[in-house]
Amino acid sequence: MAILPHIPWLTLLICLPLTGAMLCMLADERERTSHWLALATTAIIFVITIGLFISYGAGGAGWLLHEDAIWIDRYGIRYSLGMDGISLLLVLLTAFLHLIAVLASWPIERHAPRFLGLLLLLETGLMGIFLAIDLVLFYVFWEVMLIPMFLMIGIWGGEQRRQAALKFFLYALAGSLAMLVALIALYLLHGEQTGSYTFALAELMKTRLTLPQEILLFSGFMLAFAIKTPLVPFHTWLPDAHAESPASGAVDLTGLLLKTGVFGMIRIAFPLFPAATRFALPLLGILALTGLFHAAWGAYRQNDIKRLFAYSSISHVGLILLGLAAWQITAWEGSILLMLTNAIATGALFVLIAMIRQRTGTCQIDELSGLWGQAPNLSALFLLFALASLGLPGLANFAGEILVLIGTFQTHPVWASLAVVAVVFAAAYILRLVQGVIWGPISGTRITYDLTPREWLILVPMAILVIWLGLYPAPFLTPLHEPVQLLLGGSP
Amino acid sequence: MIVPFEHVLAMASALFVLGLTCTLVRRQLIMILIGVEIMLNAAALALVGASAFWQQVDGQVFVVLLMAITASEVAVALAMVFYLRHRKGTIVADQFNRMHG
Amino acid sequence: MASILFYILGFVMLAATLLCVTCRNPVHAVIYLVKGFFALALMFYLLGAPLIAAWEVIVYVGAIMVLFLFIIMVLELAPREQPQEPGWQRWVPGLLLAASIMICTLLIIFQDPSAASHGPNHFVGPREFGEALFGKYALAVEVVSFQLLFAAVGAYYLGRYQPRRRNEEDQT
Amino acid sequence: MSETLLFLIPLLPLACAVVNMLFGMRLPRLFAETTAVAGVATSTALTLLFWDYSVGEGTRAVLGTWLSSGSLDVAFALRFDALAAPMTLMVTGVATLIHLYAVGYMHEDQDYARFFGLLNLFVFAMLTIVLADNLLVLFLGWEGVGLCSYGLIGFWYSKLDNAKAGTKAFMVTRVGDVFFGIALLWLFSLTGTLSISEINAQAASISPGVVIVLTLLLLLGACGKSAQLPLMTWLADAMAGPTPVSALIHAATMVTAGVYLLCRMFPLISLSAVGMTAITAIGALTALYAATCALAQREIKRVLAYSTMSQVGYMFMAVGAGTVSGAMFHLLTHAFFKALLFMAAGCVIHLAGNENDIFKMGGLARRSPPELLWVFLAGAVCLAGVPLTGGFFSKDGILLALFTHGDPVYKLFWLVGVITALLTAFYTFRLVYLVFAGEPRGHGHPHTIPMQMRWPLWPLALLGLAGGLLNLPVLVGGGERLHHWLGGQAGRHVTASHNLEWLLIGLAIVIVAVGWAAAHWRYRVFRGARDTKTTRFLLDGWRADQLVDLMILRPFNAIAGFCWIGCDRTLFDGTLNVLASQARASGNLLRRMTTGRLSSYLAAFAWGFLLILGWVLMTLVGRGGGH
Repeated sequence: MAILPHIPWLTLLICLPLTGAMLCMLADERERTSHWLALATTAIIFVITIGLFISYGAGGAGWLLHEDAIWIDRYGIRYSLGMDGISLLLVLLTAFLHLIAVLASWPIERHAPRFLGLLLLLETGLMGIFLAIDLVLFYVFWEVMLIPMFLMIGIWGGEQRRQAALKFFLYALAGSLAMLVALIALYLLHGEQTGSYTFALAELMKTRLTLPQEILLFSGFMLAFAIKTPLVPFHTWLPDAHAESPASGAVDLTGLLLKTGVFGMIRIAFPLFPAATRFALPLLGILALTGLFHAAWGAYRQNDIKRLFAYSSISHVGLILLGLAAWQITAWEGSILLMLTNAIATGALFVLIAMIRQRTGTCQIDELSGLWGQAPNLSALFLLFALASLGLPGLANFAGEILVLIGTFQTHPVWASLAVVAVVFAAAYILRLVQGVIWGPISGTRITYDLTPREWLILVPMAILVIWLGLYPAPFLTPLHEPVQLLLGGSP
Repeated sequence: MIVPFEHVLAMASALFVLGLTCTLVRRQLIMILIGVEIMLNAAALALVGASAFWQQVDGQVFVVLLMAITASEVAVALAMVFYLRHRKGTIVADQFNRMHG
Repeated sequence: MASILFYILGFVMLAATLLCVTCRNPVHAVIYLVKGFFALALMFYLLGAPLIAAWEVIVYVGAIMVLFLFIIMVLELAPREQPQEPGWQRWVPGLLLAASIMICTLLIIFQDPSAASHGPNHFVGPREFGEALFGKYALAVEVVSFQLLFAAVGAYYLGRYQPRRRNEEDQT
Repeated sequence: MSETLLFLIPLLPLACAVVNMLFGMRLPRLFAETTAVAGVATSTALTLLFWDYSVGEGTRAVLGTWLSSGSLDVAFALRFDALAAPMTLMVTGVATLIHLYAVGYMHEDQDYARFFGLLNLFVFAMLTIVLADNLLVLFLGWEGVGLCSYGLIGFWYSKLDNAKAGTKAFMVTRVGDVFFGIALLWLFSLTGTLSISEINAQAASISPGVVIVLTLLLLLGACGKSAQLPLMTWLADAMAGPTPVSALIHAATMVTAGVYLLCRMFPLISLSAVGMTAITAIGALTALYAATCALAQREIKRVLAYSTMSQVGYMFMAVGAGTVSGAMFHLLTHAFFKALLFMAAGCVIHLAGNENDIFKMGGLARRSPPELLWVFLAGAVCLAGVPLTGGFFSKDGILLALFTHGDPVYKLFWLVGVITALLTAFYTFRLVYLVFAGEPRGHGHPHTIPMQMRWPLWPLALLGLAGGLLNLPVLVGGGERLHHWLGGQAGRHVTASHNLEWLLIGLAIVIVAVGWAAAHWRYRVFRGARDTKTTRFLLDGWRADQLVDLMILRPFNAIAGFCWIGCDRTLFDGTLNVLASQARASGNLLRRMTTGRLSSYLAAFAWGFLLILGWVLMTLVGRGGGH
């Protein structure tokens, strides 16, 4: 199956964006070398991930690709990367979204090299998280991911960007510190019991923990992931971070940062602490449901489009977590597919918002009206992606949502029925948005030009992807079968 | 040993306390420095007492070193007082509160 | 005999320091302190540290206290000569202290300094002191010498700017 | 020909829709129009071509897997059987005529590409509902239809209330879809499959209580789409869309999707008597409600909208009474004459200078081309249920089914059905008199009606009038061909003694006569007061909108506000801000401690020294006491 020659692909996936970032930082600001450089790097990475997807798309039990090397031998920390079906999809998503992000941030002039360097650094962090199977390595990339995001929001963001960036950073940091404490506690406990001090995920799973210990450590990890997903009580940083984030930055924030939280749960929190997971699933389910409803209602009253889609992401993540909490194979595959589709749909919408903002200078719903009259193509695509995120059958999110709902209904009928009701509220705020922005008489600033070729280049592939994922998601579901079976089988 | 060691130490501590009160109570920078000097001499007395008590010469060597350090300390301190007197026009300790929080 | 002397000197020193601490005029304070240090020097001598006693008088009183006096004079910290209170009461403390130190010194001198009985049994001569100082503590001496150098440089640096600054202040 | 060609029927309109949407604007107008009409026409031809595939069990065509994960395996599958065939033929046939009509109607509109694209997309979605083999594909069509109606109602988006009407329609239907969704999920968890035939086969194995709830859920889902009682507010406002849209969507096809769903799932829902009575009750109440509202409407299209709602109520009653064939019979005839009426209404509006209000029209009989009056009359006659017309036989069949149903409560529903029939006759002829008779009241200058708008009306008129032949009752020598055609899926075979049938037919004739006379007296002879409180009440559709607004929209807004400002702003952010300010306050406290005065620092040294001294003494005393 491994058509690709024996090159350490995973390390390549991490180091390429890193080198790209460094080179971008050094590029001169005046000519657009940094833009072309960033584009080249992200394009190469995307091609690599497509190659991996083609050759390993059929999925398989265990790690599709595994790389391992000694890092800090003294404490048993190893540089080990592993890719299974789930991380393959997420890596593909990361590469694709970053390519889109670079294209979307083409008009950025102010400190462009620094911006693109940070963007690529963010990609390194994300790739690392999705591939690392050594807990310290995971933690390192978890932190690496924070810094570029913090700077991007803090420097290139909207009006109150500093508060938003600070709030985002402190929230994420608090979470990761809780994770660090739990990580070290686990490391020591494992060391006492087995004598071998190591951070490898596989070994740490073997530690025998009493239930209270397990619950404590589990909550430490879950705090970090719950903040990043974000689960309801910890979600208030996301709307601010979104409202103030720069156009391409928002694509990443929506698309991937949220998914790292969910991925963390799937890869680390659940397998490490099976008993605690079984104990916490109902709570997770209820929180997910409240998040689903709370965010959908909250989104209805928003006036800023970006903030509205922040709430929409929280609502979708609520649905994803509900799927996870159902602990059923269809629900899990639905959640992971929904992660993919939601990232693309909301990402595309954020790019569109940036375009609207460029043309009209505002992204407040009440100041915008009658976009269809002025820019029909832009509005048509906006409508398409809005309907996709609404969960219209035949478009991307529906496939994920219906799988989650069907799977959840098997184990928790009441939850699933409530979730179906919540989907109506999603329709409510999306339609209110669409009506406010697209329909209605032409008013406010005149839009002079419709979509430029560059914008077509960004949006058309995403539109095709959204429709393809809606009608034929099989190629994206097959790699998931074994890993999900493994993750579910291993615990309750 | 002509005097019991405890008495020497008692006297040294009395002297030290006097020096301490002088430093705490007085407002003038100069008097504060004098208080410090008194405390240092109390230490010297204790050292000499110890050296006499344990028949060791090290105590006395320390006193010499103590004096050397005191000398350098006083030099700098008084230079500073001199500088402050000209710079700020006053040497009352409480005037210099620019470093408050 | 020596112990009695020791206690007297101790009392004198404490009295002098007490007066120094409580007195208003810095010059008087320094002078009382000098008396205190004389008493202290004698005590060192009684405790078998003649060299330290000598150093105390030369270095401490001679150099440091003089420096204090110098600074006080230069900065005119001492208050102007107020109208003198009448009579001799002002003289009593100073004289009393000076007299008692004088007596003790004389007693020690005329008590046959080399006599074993009253002198301390462990009398550290300059040879033994020198060997210790430059033997075991040679390094310490070097370090202290550096310290003194830095202090000198520091003092010089701090003292350098006075002239200009003074004129500026006068003008403003 | 292999059955995968069956997929051409729905996919052709889709292809034309995509072509129109992407390249419509760039290509000449004629090309867009021809592709649109050709797409639907060829799928009609194909339906006829494949007609014999639908005999007996019908054929199942599979395109490929859509979703497969774990135990779920859903494929893009079509089932072309006895129930689906006539429905497909009706949908594609009526759609072709309406497309032709639309070419004429939308002649001067510039945004034709989007219109025809959406119209074709609608036909595709409707065909997916009709031909769907499993519930998920049906759900795909179900939402697609909702989307297209949203797009088409709000077609003239520059007027914000058109967009609002579109949003309202989409929202209310989506509420219905929630119930349908829950039923779908439940069915899958019960039967392990989503294919309709297997679900119907395993229907007996499901416990009765669950079947009742499932039937109610499916009923509510159908109500959403067919604008029945709880979720009916959107249909009247949906008239904001262009007339061909109203004709196609809100007369012939979309509103009947709910009925079609119930017919499809008939084996399941027929198991629960409670469910069936509920369906009949909803149908009866809606029919009555809509008929009363239609009495007082001022706009021609709103009258027809409420009349559609009422007739669909009849179809629900038919399904509730157990005759799927009765329901389908009425569905087909209704589709013909209602589409005809809407299109004729479009011509009338054109003639009256884009004037919708019937009280501002009048005396059109003289000014309009003669055949418009006859065509409109043909539709009106069918709607009113004048004897020998299609409408008469289908409605009468339903009333017969209601009357002969075992359960006594159905006699009550029969009575409601009769009253509604009376009201229907009244408001139909009210419409005819106000629009055509009397002297012209409006001042709009008449538009000429293009040929394409007039030509499609005739076939529909014929179909409407001759509709009775489809399922002529035995009494009159008919072969009840539709009932036998549906075979197993036809539901209860309604038989009654001859004199009972004659009695009912007589009653029906009397009703129509009374209705006609009342309308004639009311609008030709008596010039009484027009506007009373009750008419205003009926005009607003029993103030349903205000009720919905009060009961649902306002609390929803309040909850949304609470969630955003209440929870997020004050609760979560509030706690964070409190934490932050506490940190700053304590920081401030410490700041004040550093006074900058030397004495306070020295005092601090002294206290520290004292503490250490005290601690040392403590340990010394402790150790001292120790030994």
